[in-house]
Parts: sequence; structure tokens; C-alpha cells
Amino acid sequence: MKQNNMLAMILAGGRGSRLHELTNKVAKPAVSYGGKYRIVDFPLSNCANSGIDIVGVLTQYESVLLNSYVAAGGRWGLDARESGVFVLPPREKADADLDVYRGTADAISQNIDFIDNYAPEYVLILSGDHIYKMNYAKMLAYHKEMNADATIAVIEVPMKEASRFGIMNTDGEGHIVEFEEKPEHPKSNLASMGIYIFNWKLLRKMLLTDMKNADSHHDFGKDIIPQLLADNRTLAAYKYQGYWKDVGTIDSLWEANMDLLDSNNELDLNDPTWKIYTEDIPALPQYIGPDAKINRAFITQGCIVEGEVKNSVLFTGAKVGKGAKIIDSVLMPGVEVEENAVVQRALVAEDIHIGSGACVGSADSEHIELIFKRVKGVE
Amino acid sequence: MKQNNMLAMILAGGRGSRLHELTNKVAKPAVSYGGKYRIVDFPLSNCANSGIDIVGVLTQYESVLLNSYVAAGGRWGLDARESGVFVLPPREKADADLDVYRGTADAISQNIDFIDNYAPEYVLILSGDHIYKMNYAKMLAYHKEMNADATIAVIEVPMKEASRFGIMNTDGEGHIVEFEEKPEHPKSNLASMGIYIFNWKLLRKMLLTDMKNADSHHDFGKDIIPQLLADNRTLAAYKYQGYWKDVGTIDSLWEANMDLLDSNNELDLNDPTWKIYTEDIPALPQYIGPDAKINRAFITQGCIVEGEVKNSVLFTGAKVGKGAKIIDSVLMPGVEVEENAVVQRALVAEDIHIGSGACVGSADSEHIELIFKRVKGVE
Amino acid sequence: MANAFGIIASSGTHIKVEGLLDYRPIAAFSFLGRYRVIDFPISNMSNSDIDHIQVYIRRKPRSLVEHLGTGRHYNINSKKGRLQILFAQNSSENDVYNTDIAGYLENIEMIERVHQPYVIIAPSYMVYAANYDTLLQTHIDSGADITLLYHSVDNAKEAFLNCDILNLNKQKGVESIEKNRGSAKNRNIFMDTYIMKKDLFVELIHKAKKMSSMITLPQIVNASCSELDIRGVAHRGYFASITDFKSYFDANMSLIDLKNSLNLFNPEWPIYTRTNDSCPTQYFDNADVKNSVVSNGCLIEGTVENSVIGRGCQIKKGAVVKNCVILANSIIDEDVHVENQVIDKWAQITREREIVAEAGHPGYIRRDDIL
Amino acid sequence: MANAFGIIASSGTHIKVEGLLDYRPIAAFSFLGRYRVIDFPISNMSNSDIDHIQVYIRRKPRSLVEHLGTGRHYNINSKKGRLQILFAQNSSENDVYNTDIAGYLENIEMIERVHQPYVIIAPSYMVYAANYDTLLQTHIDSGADITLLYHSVDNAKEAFLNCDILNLNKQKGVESIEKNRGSAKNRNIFMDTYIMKKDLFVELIHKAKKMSSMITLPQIVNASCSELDIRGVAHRGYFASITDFKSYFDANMSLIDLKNSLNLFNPEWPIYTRTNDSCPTQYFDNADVKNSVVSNGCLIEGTVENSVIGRGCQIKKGAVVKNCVILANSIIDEDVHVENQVIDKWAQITREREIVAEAGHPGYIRRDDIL
Repeated sequence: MKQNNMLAMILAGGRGSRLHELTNKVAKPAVSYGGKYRIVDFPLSNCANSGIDIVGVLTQYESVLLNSYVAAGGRWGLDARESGVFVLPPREKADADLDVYRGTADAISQNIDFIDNYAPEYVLILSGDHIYKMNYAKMLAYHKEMNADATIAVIEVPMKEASRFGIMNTDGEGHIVEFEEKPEHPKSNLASMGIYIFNWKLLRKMLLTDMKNADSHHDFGKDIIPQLLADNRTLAAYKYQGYWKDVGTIDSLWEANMDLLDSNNELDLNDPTWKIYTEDIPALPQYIGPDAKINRAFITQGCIVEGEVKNSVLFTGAKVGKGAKIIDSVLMPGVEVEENAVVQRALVAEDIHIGSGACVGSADSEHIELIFKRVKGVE
Repeated sequence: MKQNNMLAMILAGGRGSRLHELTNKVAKPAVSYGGKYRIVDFPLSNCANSGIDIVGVLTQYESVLLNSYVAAGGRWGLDARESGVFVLPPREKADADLDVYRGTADAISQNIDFIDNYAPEYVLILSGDHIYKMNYAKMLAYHKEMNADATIAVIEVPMKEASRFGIMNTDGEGHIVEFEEKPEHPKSNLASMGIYIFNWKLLRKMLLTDMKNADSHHDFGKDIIPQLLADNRTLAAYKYQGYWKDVGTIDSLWEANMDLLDSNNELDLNDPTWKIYTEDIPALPQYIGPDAKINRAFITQGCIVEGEVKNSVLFTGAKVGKGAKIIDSVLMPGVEVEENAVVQRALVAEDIHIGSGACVGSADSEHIELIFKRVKGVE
Repeated sequence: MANAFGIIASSGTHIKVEGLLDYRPIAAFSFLGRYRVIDFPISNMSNSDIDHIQVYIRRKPRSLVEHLGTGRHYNINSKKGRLQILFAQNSSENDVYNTDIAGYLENIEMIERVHQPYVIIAPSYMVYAANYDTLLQTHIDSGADITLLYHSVDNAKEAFLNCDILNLNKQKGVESIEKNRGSAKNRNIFMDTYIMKKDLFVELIHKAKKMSSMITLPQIVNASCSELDIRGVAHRGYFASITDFKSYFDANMSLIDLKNSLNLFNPEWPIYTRTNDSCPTQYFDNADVKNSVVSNGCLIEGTVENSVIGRGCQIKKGAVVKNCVILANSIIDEDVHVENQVIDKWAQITREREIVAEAGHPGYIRRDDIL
Repeated sequence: MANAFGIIASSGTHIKVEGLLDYRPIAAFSFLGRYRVIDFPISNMSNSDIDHIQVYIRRKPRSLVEHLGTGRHYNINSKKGRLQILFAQNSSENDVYNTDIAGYLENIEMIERVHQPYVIIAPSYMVYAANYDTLLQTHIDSGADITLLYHSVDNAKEAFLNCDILNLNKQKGVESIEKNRGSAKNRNIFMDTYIMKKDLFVELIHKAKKMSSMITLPQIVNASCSELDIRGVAHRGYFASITDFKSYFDANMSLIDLKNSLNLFNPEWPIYTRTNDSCPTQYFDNADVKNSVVSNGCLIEGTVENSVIGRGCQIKKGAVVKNCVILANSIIDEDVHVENQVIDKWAQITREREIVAEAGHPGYIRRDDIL
């Protein structure tokens, strides 16, 4: 029957505390991005488009919104008969008390029973907070071709930034021979994307051992991968080329949004053969008023623009009043900027009102300003 | 818009330990019943048929199967655009550590944020492990008509059994004036079914107070209802008539299955206007062999009967070999009874094989025998 | 959970929308960029808690069948509820036989098998918001046999010429239904919306059949005005009737005005549609967009004024689009100037530099056409 | 994620199944109680990782449209995949115009817009299990232009009389396709299943159109046998072709034998269908059921032997059902004796005490009929 016998597990437990107030109420994977998406739409749509039917989402911190959001698997077409998105928070078990996940590997260990239900041959481990498009079916084909025990997706980063990443050193045939976490003197510029394919039988065995190891951090990068190397297992590096972004900070989240304004942006959300699916919110089409001025912008349905928008991204339901100016900024869903207000180099959080005539952000700030509280009008 | 502005919360955390080995791996609401159903199909189908769109399922103990099962809301049609079944296990929060639910009321308290998302006017609280058909829309209409702060569904039980239940004493107009948990000398025979409708604003306020009360058991029966009475709130009793069964023991689970064999059984699973929906498993229709003998039986698709079945219920994929006899018994999904084996007054757990010629159970046992381990053949 | 089921009728054979109708029924027409006309009656029903809806289709069913699916996107529970697509055979012998009544008769068992006691019948060529649940209650409380919905207009001389009108007495009793001949300004336009008991509906179908094979539902209701208690109920809010090419164009244009739009769209009464998973629209450096309604998935480098732009359109550099209704996936190439046009799906305007019609007489560009 | 999209063709006009075909196309025929014939080709495709499937319908689409829905129950991802229902207009002028080619031409843009390079075409009137993914690989590896699936039989004199046969050379090259005239016992029955490049398929459609409006796909493929490399691949396992009333009855009966059944049904290759949410079947005190296939939702008090019973049927006390195929929701009343019958949906046999046809010549009871 289905040949793509691979189940995906998305690690979506990150608190994303460097996103400050944006993650006060939602987990990082549920943060809004690109006008109408949430970050987790990317790994989930990638799974759907890669023909993966069963996806487990490992959540932890304050995840009521994330849980409800991903549970509606139909958004990604993942609700056919033998398909589903399953939210997997820590559970109480017959032989173990309720406890948080101790690390990325522990999150999988605690859900061995879930995975066993589907008896997959391969398990794909993903992070829930990266923005990219990848065909995991191709990565699996490479994994099989390489006869690997595990395959890790890697991306070339500028050599000078390599010491910020987990770096994979490979031999001439694409086998990983060494893994260094944030090396001071990197030997290669192949950074791990935190995307792994494992043969399930092997991983299962390793996790059972790892669970009992008191010295382990129960982490893929720190424990499982080094152990595989120590055991002389075949680890393949799958080179990815294309857009990939970890939006860990307000600046990088803003930047990732700004990337969409380029006429030939690498992410290309308009590609009909690899759509990114998301929640479908009933909304009017965009209303562009008689006095509006729009220049380099990414605007979605439900927006009403009566003022000026320049070099900015407007999320669902954002409203820009007459005479208002939005420059180099991101307006998250439901933001309302009243008449004559000015927003510049700012990221305005969901549902925030900027009163008429108010000015937020500034053209020459080093960092992007996050506006997360109502701003009163000045008129 | 939708007038039935009521959200349902199903308490599905019960361990069901009196069901012994049946609940080793699954929570009680996920236990199989009636040939093709699981117990939780009943409250979920009732919700769907009553026009409720949002259902939260509060799980706790070892719920990987239950969680995956209810998450596929499409089984009950609860996956339309503004509809969904959401699994709600205990969560870690910004201001609170991960902890188990301390009681039925605490389970709701810990999910106030979930409920608030939907801003319902009414909240329906249900238990996930009772078998019955009820139109909650009618109960809500009664709640409104009575202008009640809370409405509790009650059922008449034989007076001599009343002391096993939570008993509601009412005035002439259907208002609850007193609540007694398992009273030694019951004043009425109206037993609480554990089904409550609350005005959400009021319940929310009470839960916030209850959470902080160190002396509370955080339980609806023990704390919230008595408090409502103490506060002189209007509590209405909604009298239910019809089949209702708590299948807490092996004997009562067996009995509930046997009830289906009556030609005019009260539950009437064949009623086209109130169907019970469940997982749809690809299976052949029933195969009845050339030498089969079937007499008073409830048999579902995927079964293959080549022997004799009398007064018994066969679940999906059960197989009865040539010459085998199934009498007064329940064969759970995937049970295989080989040639010439005899099963009598027994409940055979999922996927168990009974070897050829073996005999299990006995015609005159006091209790129903639970077979949960493979039985070897004797030939 | 309403006490009624819904019927969405296929539009009558007297309604002709040149061009667009060659490819799909009016129900499947694109409307205001992201909707289809049928989204309005279905959303009205779904919002009114009607969860069993029968949609009648006579011809060109493909796009409508695909758009409707199982109705999940209209918030209809697919187990308890049912969005049922029923087909009326299109007689090619003589169009006069293709009445609404013929379609109902062909599917009469499907109507008889429904268990709700009331039926609400709505047209698939009109755009309005209405709470059928409230109307049903009004109908039941009034004791009337049939309730008809109407909209009072003051431009019946020049508009709504293909619609029926209700003649009402002081008590809102319907004295007759007749064609609007454009003879008076003020008229009560019949919104082709009926509420009655299912049994009466079935009775009327059979009665009509006996009278003539050409008789339609409004005609048999009109013929019953003296025997039955038939009442009109006035509708307020936005109302448009798509009965010809001009009225289709005008209805779209009228909703570019946000004030009109808010008269139809209400966050408490969502109009659902099927998502296409398009990404947001990208406006480039030289984009100049004013007073327009734009759908997602577009790439806009040119000038757009006073227009409705469908999903996935491209307006290239130097292109000028004025007073147009552009349907999904069309391309207006560099330096092309289009004005007063309805441009059907997948069209590409590349070679022709100027396609301009005079105001009040919009032109039509065919689907998949390359100009 | 296969490299191919699927087409499920509507059955040719030369195939007539008396009675049943009046109400629905063969694709929508009930089969073995809980299935419909089309469940087999769609499940084959879904199991072969084909997630874009076009189903062509020419007439009476209602039950098929309802059964197919959006394809979720066939395990087709509704976002990435697509179960597309395409309609071929049924010409009432002259049935000879209603060819498969005419249907493809009518929807040619829908075929051209597909991005998969290969197409697999399967019939909607045959019952078999096959892995199209393996076949596609075989096709690609062989370098053939077209691969055709066939089944070798030894009863072609009396069965498969309305089917085509393949004449093969030693290398499995197809030399010609012709009608089975019943002139030989051993024949390679063509399973009306094609694998080729999409571009070649489109080319053949246009070529056929130029030759004659009456030409069909097997005919144009036959006409191409000398130019193209066309090969046959043998199919093993259960195979039935429903081309007339008798073959429909026989196919159902053949699967009462569990051995045959296991030749078609395989837990690793599930045949999906749309659930009706029926409860299990209830057997009462006096039930006497032997050698039969029974669907869910039945109430059985009588005797059933050697029969296929559809969903929700009632066999009342004293009733005797032998060698019958009973479709859903029919009622066999007390003491009624039926034998060798196909009983269509919603029929009630109440007054007639005995309806018995002779073996080998099954009778047919109409849908909704009361006897």
C-alpha cells in the first residue's frame, strides 16, 4: 500500500522567549507570519505536500491555542481516513507520573507507544518553528539511497556564522563523520536544520537506552547524534537549498516578513505546486480605499487600507485609516491604525490599536520596535 | 448566528480500574462497546446530533489511544469550519507548573482560557463513560425556560438503589432544593446523571473562587453544586427518560452489550434520526459460513462466523471457527475463536485468540469471566 | 437544528447572463472576487441553523459540485447535516420543459424523505443576507400558509426587469405575483424566497404538474393566492438580483463602496466560501491601486481603479485597469489598458493594448481567451 | 505522490445492465452489500499513491456525487490531492455521440492542467485489485508507449461477451484489440486499463476526434497498434466485469465464497467505501442464516441462504431468501419467499408470497417498488 511509510513528529514545545510578549499567550510555532500564516503551517504543509499522512505535534508550554490550531488537521488536508494531526503533550502513564518533556529526544521517547501504533518504517523529526519549503519525500529517497541509519538535513551557512550552528563535517560521499555543536573553529559550513530521518527500529532502541541514562540531556543534538557516530552508524547529510529561516527574535521575524516583499523572493508562497495551507478565516477581500497609496506591500484578505502602506506586511483584518502611514512595518492580525497615525520600523502585535495621530517606531532605530500595548491617539 | 451557543466539555479522565485489564492500555471512555462503538462515541454523537459544534475532551490517564481517537472529529461530523473536538490534557502554563487535574471542577478550571476563546453563553459538562442517547438542545431549552443558573439531568432509579447515587431533591416546580451524595435514607429517586448545563459567566466566577479554596475537592458534585445551593441559585432538574448505563464493571459492560439483543431494546442503535457515529474501519461485510448457526446475536462487519453464535455480541473482525460455540458472550474486536472451542458467559478482550477445542467461561458462574490472555488449544 | 430544510433552486430558464452563463450556472458565478453567488444563500441557511440543504442543478454542474464539496466549509456537520446536490435533467428538446417544478418532480422521493416539517426555498441568483430562522418563526407565528420575502425598491422602472413583483394588500397579504414590466418606480421585488410546510410544497408540485408541464413555482403560488393565506415579509439591507449581464456587473461594482459592503457583510453573519489557499497579494514598487476590492494571490505592478480583482490575477507593469470585474487567474499584461470590462477566468490580455467599453455598457472577455 | 494521475472512465454506451442502470451508472451500483463498484478503482488508485483522480460521469450523477464527496474516505488528502468529478454531456440526439472521447474533449483543459506526466485510466464497471504504482514502474522500465492490463480467462465463450480482448504476440506486444465474439475459450480479456504519458493521451484524443465522432479510446488505441509500442501486462487475482445483468448477479454471488473473496480483499490493500453509520446487524431468535454475506444495519428474523444482503434490510419472520442479491433498505416481509432475485433499494415485498426465478436467470425487482 502507501510506500511513503514515514510518520512525522514535530517538536513544537519551544517557549520562544526571545519573541517577548508575542509568546506570552501562544507558543512560538503558533506565532503569525506572512500575512495569513502561522509558523507551524510550514512544517505541516510540507508534510502534507510530501505525502505524509500521520503527524504528531509535541507540545508543552501554554499550548491551548497551538493545540486547538493544529488539531484541525483538515487545514492541511491531513484528515483523510488514515491521516491525522495528533497533539502530544506530556501524559500520565500507568508506570510513570505526569512530567514535562526533558529534551527533544525525551519528547519522542515518551511517545513511543503513539508511534508504535502506526508501525512506520521511518520517522521524520522536525522543528515546529522554521520557515521553509522542503519535500521530505525526496529526503527519504536520499536516505534510502544512502542506505543510512539516520539522515540529517543541512544547509550551507556563511563560514563566519558557522560557529552559531550545529556543524556537520562530512566525507566526500555525503556521510557525516563528525558533529560539532557551535564550534569555535568550524571545519565546514554545513549547519544542521534540526530535520532528521531515522529508521524507527533503530531510533526506538536508542531512545529506550537513552531514557534510562541519567547523564543524558535526552536531546537529539547532544546525545542521540553523537551516540550514532560513536556507534559507527551510517549518517547521511541531505543538502537543502532554498529559503530557510529561524525566526527566533523580533528582528528576525520582521526580516522574514520583509523578505516576502522582494519580487523574486526565494520562499515563493505563490507556487501552485507547493502551497502553504493555513486556517481559513471568513473575511472580505481587501478593500483599498479611494485615497490609499500602496507601494511594495504584502496584504491579505480582511484588510482595509485607506491610508498609505509602504514596504510593509499586513495580516488578516488589519486596518489602516485615512492619512495613516505604515512604513517598513508588520501589522499582525486585527491591528487597527487610526487616521493620521504613523508606524515605522515596527512590528505591531495582534489586535493592537494605534490611536489617531500617534507615531510609533522610528526610521533609524537599531532594532525593530515591538508594539504590544494599545497606543493612545494624540488628537 | 448559531443560536445554540453552548460548548460541551466531556470529562474523560476516568481510569476505570474496575474494568481491570480492559483499561490497562486504554482509558475507560475508549473501551469498546456494542459491536463497533467505543463508549465515548455516545456523548460525542449526542453532541453532534444536538447541534453542538465545539467539544473539549478532558483526558488525563494514559490517553494516547483516546486522544488520537477523539481528535479525529470528522467521525462525528465535528470538523466543519467552526467546529472541532479538542483534546485537553493538563498543561504547563506561564504561571503554573504542569499538574494533574485535581477533580472534575479543576479540569474545567484549568481550561477556562480554552472556553473563553469561544465565548459561549452556556457550557455543558458531560461524563465520557455513559451509554445513552440524549438531545442536549432540549435540555438547554429547558434550562432557559426554567431561567436556571444550572440544570442537572436526572434519571429515576429504583428507590432501593437510590442510596448508590447522588440524589436530587426537588420542589414541585422542578427546582433542586437539596443534593445528597449517596444518602443512607434517600428522600427521592432522582439520581444525577453527571450532566450539567451552566451559564458560563457564573460558572467561571465560581471556578476561579474554587481554585483558590484549599478545602475544596474541586469536584462538581462535592463542591460546586452544594455551593450553588448554598448561594440560593436556581438549579433545575431535567428529567431524562430512556436507556442510561454506567458500564463501570465487567459485569455491567457485559450486561449493556446483552441489552442490545432484545428485539425492542430501549437504546435502539438503528434509529436513523439519532445515529451513533464511530470510527469507520475498512472491513468486509459479515461472512456467515455454510455451517453457521446464529441465534439472537448482534454482529458487525468484518466478522466471519463459521460456527455457532447464541445470545452474543461480536465486535469488528471477530472470527468464530467451524464447530466453535459462542454462548452468552461478548467477543471484542479482532477476537479469534478457533474450531470447536467453546466460549460461555465470558467477555473476551481485544485481539485474544482462543485455541481450537478450548473451553472458557462457564454457564453458571456468578460473574462474567474476562479473558484477556491467549488461551491455548487443547487438540 | 432548525425545523426546516433548505432548497436552493436553480435559476429559471428566462434568466440569461450573456457570456458567463455559457460556462457555469449563475450559482457558480464568481462574485466580488472571492465568493460565488451560491455562498450567500448557503451561508444564510447555515447561519440559520439549517443543516439539511438541497441544491438543484440543471446544467454545467462541474464547478458547482467542486465548490460545494460536502459543505464542511459552510460549517455544516457532515454527519448530522447534509448538503445534497440534486440534478434536474436538462431537456434539450424544448427549454420550456426545464422548469423548477420539473426538477423537484424528478427528485420528489428525496424531498419526501426529509424529516423536517418546513421548507425554505431560496434562489441561487440573488445576493442578500437574511436570517431564515427568524423568518421561520415569523411564518409560524403568523399562521400563514406561505411566506414570501420581498424587497421594496424605488428603481423598478429601470432595474429588476426580469424579476417578479408582489402585489400586497394592507395586511401584507399577497394578492398576486406578476412580472415586473418596468411600469412603476416603487415595487416590492419578490426575492424568490418561500417558507411553507413541506407537505404544502409537495402538494403544490403535484398540483402544478397537473395544470401544465410549463408552470413554475411562482406561477402555481400566484394561482393559489385566493385559496391560501400567503403573506409577504419585507427584507432590509443589501439586495442584488443577477438576471442579466449588466446587473451582474453593477452588483459587483456596488460593493466596492465599503458602506454598501457593510450593509451585506456582518461579522456576526459570516459569508462562507471555499478557500483556494492563495497567499496574500503582492503589491510591487509601481503599483497604484485605488478604490478597489482585491482578492488574495494577485501580483500587482500596474494601476487598478474602481475594480474588483479575483484570485490569482496579474496586473503587470504599466497596465491600467478601470471599472473592471476581473475573474480569477487572469493576466493583464504590460501597458494594456482595460476599462468597463468583465474578464472571465484564465483570460490573458497581451496583444490588444486597449479594450475599453463605454460606461454603462460593460464588455465581456471570454474564459481562457487570449487577446 | 505517484508520477501519474488517474482517470476513472464512465462505462461505454454498449454496456447495458437492465433495471439497475435506469437509476444510476454502473460505477454507483451497490456491490457485495456495502461497496459500490467505483470503490474498487478509486481504492486501487489511492493505495497506489495516486492523489489526483478524475471521475467521468455521463448520466444520473446524484448518487455518485454523494458517494464520492471530497474523497477523504478514500484516504485522499483534500488539499494536496483532488478527487475531481467531471461531467460529460449526455447527448440525447443520438447515443452514438456519447463516447468516452467526447467526455475527455469536453474537459480537455482539466486534463491539460494536470501536472503529473503519466495517466492511468481504469474502468468503472470492473472489479479487481491492482497496484498501479508497480504497473507504472513496469511501464516506464519497459519503454512502451502504452501498457494495457489484461486477464487471461478460459470461459470467454460464455462470459465476457461484451468485453474487448487483446491479441498479443510472443513479446506481449499488442497486435490488435477486438470485441470478444465468444469464438474461443481462452482469451486475454482487456481490462480497459491503460497506462501512458499524459501527452500521448491528449494526442490520441485529438487524433480520434479527427477520425470520427464515434470512435472510442480502445478503438483509437487499436488503430495505433502498428505505430506505437503497446504492450499487455497480465493481471492475476479476482476479476469480474459487469457488463450485463447476469454478470452483475454472478459477480456478487461469486464473492459469497470466502476463498474467492480473499483473492480480492487483502488487509494490505484496503477497499475503501463511504460509511453509512449503520449499527451492527441484529439476528433474532428465529434467524437462520447460512453461506451469506450480510451488511450492517439489518434486522434478520427469517431464513437467508446463499445471498448478499445490503445495508439496513429487514428479513422478517418466516421469510425465506435464497440466492438473492438484496440492495440496501429493502424489506422482505413475513413468510415471503424470494429466490434468484436482485432486489433494488427501498423495495418492499409484502403482498406477493413467492417470487422465484429459475437458477441462471435471476429476476429483478425495481427500486422503491412495493410488491
